[in-house]
Amino acid sequence: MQFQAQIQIHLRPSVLDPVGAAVQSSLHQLGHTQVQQVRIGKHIQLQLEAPDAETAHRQVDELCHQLLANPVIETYQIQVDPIGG
Amino acid sequence: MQFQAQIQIHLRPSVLDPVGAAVQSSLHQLGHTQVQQVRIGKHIQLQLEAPDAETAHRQVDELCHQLLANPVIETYQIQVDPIGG
Amino acid sequence: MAGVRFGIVVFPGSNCDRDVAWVTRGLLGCPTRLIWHRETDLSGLDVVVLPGGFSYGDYLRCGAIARFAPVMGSLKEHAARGGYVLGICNGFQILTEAGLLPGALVRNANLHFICDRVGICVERQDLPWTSAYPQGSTLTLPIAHGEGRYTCDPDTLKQLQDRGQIVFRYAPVAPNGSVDNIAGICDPSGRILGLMPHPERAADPDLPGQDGIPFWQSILRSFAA
Amino acid sequence: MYTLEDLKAHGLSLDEYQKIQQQLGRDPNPTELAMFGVMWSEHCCYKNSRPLLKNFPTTGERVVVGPGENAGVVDLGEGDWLAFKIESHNHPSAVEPFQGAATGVGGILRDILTMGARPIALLNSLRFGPLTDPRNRRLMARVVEGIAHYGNCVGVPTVGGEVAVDPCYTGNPLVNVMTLGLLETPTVVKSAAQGVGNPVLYVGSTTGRDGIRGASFASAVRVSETESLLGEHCQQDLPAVQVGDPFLGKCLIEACLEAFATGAVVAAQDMGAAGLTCSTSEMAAKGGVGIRLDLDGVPARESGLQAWEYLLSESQERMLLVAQKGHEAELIEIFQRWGLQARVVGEVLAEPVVEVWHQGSRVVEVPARALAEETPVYVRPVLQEPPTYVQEAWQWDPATLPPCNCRGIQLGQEIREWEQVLLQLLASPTLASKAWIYRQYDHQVQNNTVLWPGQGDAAVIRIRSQKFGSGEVPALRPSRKAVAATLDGNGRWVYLDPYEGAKAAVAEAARNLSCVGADPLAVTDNLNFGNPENPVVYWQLALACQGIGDACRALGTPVTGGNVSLYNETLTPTGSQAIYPTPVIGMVGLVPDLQLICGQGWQQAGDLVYLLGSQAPVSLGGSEYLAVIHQKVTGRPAPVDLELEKQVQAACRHGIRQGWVRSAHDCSDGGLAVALAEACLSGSQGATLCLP
Repeated sequence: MQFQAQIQIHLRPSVLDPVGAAVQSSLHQLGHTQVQQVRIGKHIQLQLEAPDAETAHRQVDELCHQLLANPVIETYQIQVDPIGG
Repeated sequence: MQFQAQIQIHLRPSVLDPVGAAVQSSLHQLGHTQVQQVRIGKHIQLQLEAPDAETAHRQVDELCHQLLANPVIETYQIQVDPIGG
Repeated sequence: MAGVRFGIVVFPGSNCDRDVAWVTRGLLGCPTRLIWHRETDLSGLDVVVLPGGFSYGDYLRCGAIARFAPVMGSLKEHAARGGYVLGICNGFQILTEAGLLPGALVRNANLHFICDRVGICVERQDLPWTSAYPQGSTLTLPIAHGEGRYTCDPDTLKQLQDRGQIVFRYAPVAPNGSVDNIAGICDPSGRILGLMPHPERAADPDLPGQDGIPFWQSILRSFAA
Repeated sequence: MYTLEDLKAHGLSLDEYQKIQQQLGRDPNPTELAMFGVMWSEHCCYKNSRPLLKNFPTTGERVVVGPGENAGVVDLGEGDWLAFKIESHNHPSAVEPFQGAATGVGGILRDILTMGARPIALLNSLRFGPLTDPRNRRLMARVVEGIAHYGNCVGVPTVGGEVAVDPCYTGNPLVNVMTLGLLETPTVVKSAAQGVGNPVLYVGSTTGRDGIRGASFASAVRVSETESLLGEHCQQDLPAVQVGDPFLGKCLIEACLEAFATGAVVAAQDMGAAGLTCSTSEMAAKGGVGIRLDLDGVPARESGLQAWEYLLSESQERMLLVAQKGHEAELIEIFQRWGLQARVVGEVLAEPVVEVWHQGSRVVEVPARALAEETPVYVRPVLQEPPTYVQEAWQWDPATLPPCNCRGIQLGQEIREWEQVLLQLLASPTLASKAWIYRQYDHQVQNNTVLWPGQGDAAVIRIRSQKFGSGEVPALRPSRKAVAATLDGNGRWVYLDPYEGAKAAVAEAARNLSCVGADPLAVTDNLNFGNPENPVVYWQLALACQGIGDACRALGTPVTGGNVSLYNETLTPTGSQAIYPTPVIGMVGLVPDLQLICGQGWQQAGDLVYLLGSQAPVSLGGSEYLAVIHQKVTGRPAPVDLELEKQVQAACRHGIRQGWVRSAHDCSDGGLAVALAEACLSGSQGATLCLP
């Protein structure tokens, strides 16, 4: 079965996120002062072949741990959905 | 009311995504040949104050068009959820 | 051609491989080999250098993909059998991604690429990399990076401090926001060094800036003894 | 067969269409029409400017390759050949500053690479609207980041250039990039296809729909229309701006140099503006042969590309090579080792035509010369009298300036001391320090940078072969030889007096080289002008070209090539207005011994300060002082005395080589006061002076 995986990768809260801070300050300069807690991370989309959702999720988790995320500085969330019927 | 917004920004399909291609070939070299269509983009999280979900969504859309995304080469999707009760 | 035998790894995207070869072969006259990232034979080499550059375009994270290159397996064996490993700039990033050195290098706090000459102080003189530097000397070395901010969790930082693994610090302050002004660290054995400054860009009598010369002399001295 | 609207969409006039019909003996099919549209754009064939470039001197004892190839080449002696050229990416940078500037760097690097040279240095000349406008600030920041991104990642040091700010560039920034390269092949790799039956090799990145109409888009469309054009493109998901990948760019440099070293590459050309169409037709026309292309062999990044999309796509990091028959496999292996596409996509024909096949049928058959050489040329009349704005400016009398004395000048109610005036000048964006910009450029990679940006009037790069690859490193010879390079332009001066202003730009470039101790050798120029159909703009272009020609002849610095960018206009409430006519001069010079050079900062207390050429005529016309302090752009700048210029420069170079001169700096923007201040700042030392 084909699955569509969406992975969100963000810096650990303990690690300074200068990009998020810079984007927040420029949003404020543009008058959007109601915006807070801006954090910028990576969004990875991929498709993969797997017998069932549970295996697909486990495989994507392994990809993240092995390459896509660096556990020293990043955390990740995975969402896996079947494609088509 | 406080809302949590999640924004996914990706390069337009017609624009070269060198990062996605490079990551996909490395995954294949690591044996994960069942992975296809890898695309890397940005994931932005922010909180904002707004009277209701509909206005919040509209404001976030404006932020994206004005600063967060580059309409020339990128597309974006928005998800807005209320925080707390 | 006596002297130390250097191997310099070349990844697609490495930029400073020839720069290091100019110093080790051109200026120091040491036998030097450029090693393609697919090769696995590092036998007969004393020091293996991971040079600066943008290995694999630094896609995803600096050094994230390079660490899976075939040569990296042999590099770990080389280190295990007592060989010296030097990671400069992108090389340092690859060593942290590969787990040969702790912590990580992330985006500069000012969000800009910085190419400049900065103050560096030598924290330890009893290493093969620093023995030719007088005690507590402050030097000026070139840096050129966009993701050079060293970061690690508090426990790792304490370990680095307690075990004397911090070899170079930016002085007076880090231009990129590195924790504890860290510019270069080594593994507990002292044989694996990673640093963001470029000693190979300050080792040529014909070019301005020579504070990198003692760095290379230290390496020759440690093998001559 | 086609409406006027169709032709206009391709940037073609009716009589240009009729010329196509004559050359084909029939109507062109839609794909052929699209090819003519891009190849006959100003950007590709210089139809409006070519006649004016004829009076440039292009030969000299050191000139190995002059105009007509992908880059000029000069001989530095002992077999060291230097390729160099300048290119502009003004319109793409107005629309998408980061990618526009980045792909500008990528394109000029490939023009140098295709000659068989390793790029060894990058310089850039940038012009923006006032930084009081946040849009201009963001444009400048993104252009600088784009240049840094590509240059740093590809491992070529960015070592010099200039940045200026003026209201006339609002909405139409100028992004000119120059590259120097050291030849690694025994002879220059030419772009002329040779050898009937030889395979044509496509190497580099895949082809997509990005950047389509880049060439004609750069020529025929003003910025506002660009946005609408882009807007319309946006909906069709068809970005008119190319996206570059410096990582592939670096791999292409290494792979191409390895391929050239085999000697099996007969001809090479970068796929820049107009992509496959331009490279195929130019390579065929220059070789007097034909090329058959089969688009099915072109590696595509998207599915369903039509023939015209393959042919017009301006995807980046792609080259077209002609290989010696039988050696293609050997070359393909090199490119694939570097992770690049490499496929045979056609062959050289005896009959001088460009023949293109797609999905089994022939979609294009056009004489190569018709596309690439028999292009329209427009010789327009040149105004006999200077336009009114110039005549009025030349009447300006300095006596009309407010009264002043040795303490200061009266501005409005208050007396502003001269110290304040100098500080105000030094704070103006065009004169202020650019350290925050060049600090973002890696200017030390390749370990040959002798003078860092900001240290001297020109960049100085050591000439040292880096021709070795994987495996044991051979013995490396030390080298004391270096090359100096500079980029200089002055829009305001050329606006007020095109002939003298253009002469002054060439003179200043030579002066900057002499101030570091280098012998000026040759020039590459980038002409940034408005719409040539406007008689005033054409007058500016014609006189500026005369000035460049005369100055290059007098100073012995022939022009070996360059680039023309027209239709540079900025939108004003009353319609569009041309930018200042801005010729940017890139000049290279030889430093026989890199120990005998100097920077601009004072060196030791007690040294004497000399003003060379003090008898030259002075004028406040077109000065930074008038513009910044009095908000006036007027007056007639002092004419340039080229003979005096040669004497002053020769004396300066001789003094440096004897070791008498410890620092040298030229008087240019801001005049003597600013030059002295810069020498103090650079050397962190003061000076006391009394003028004769």
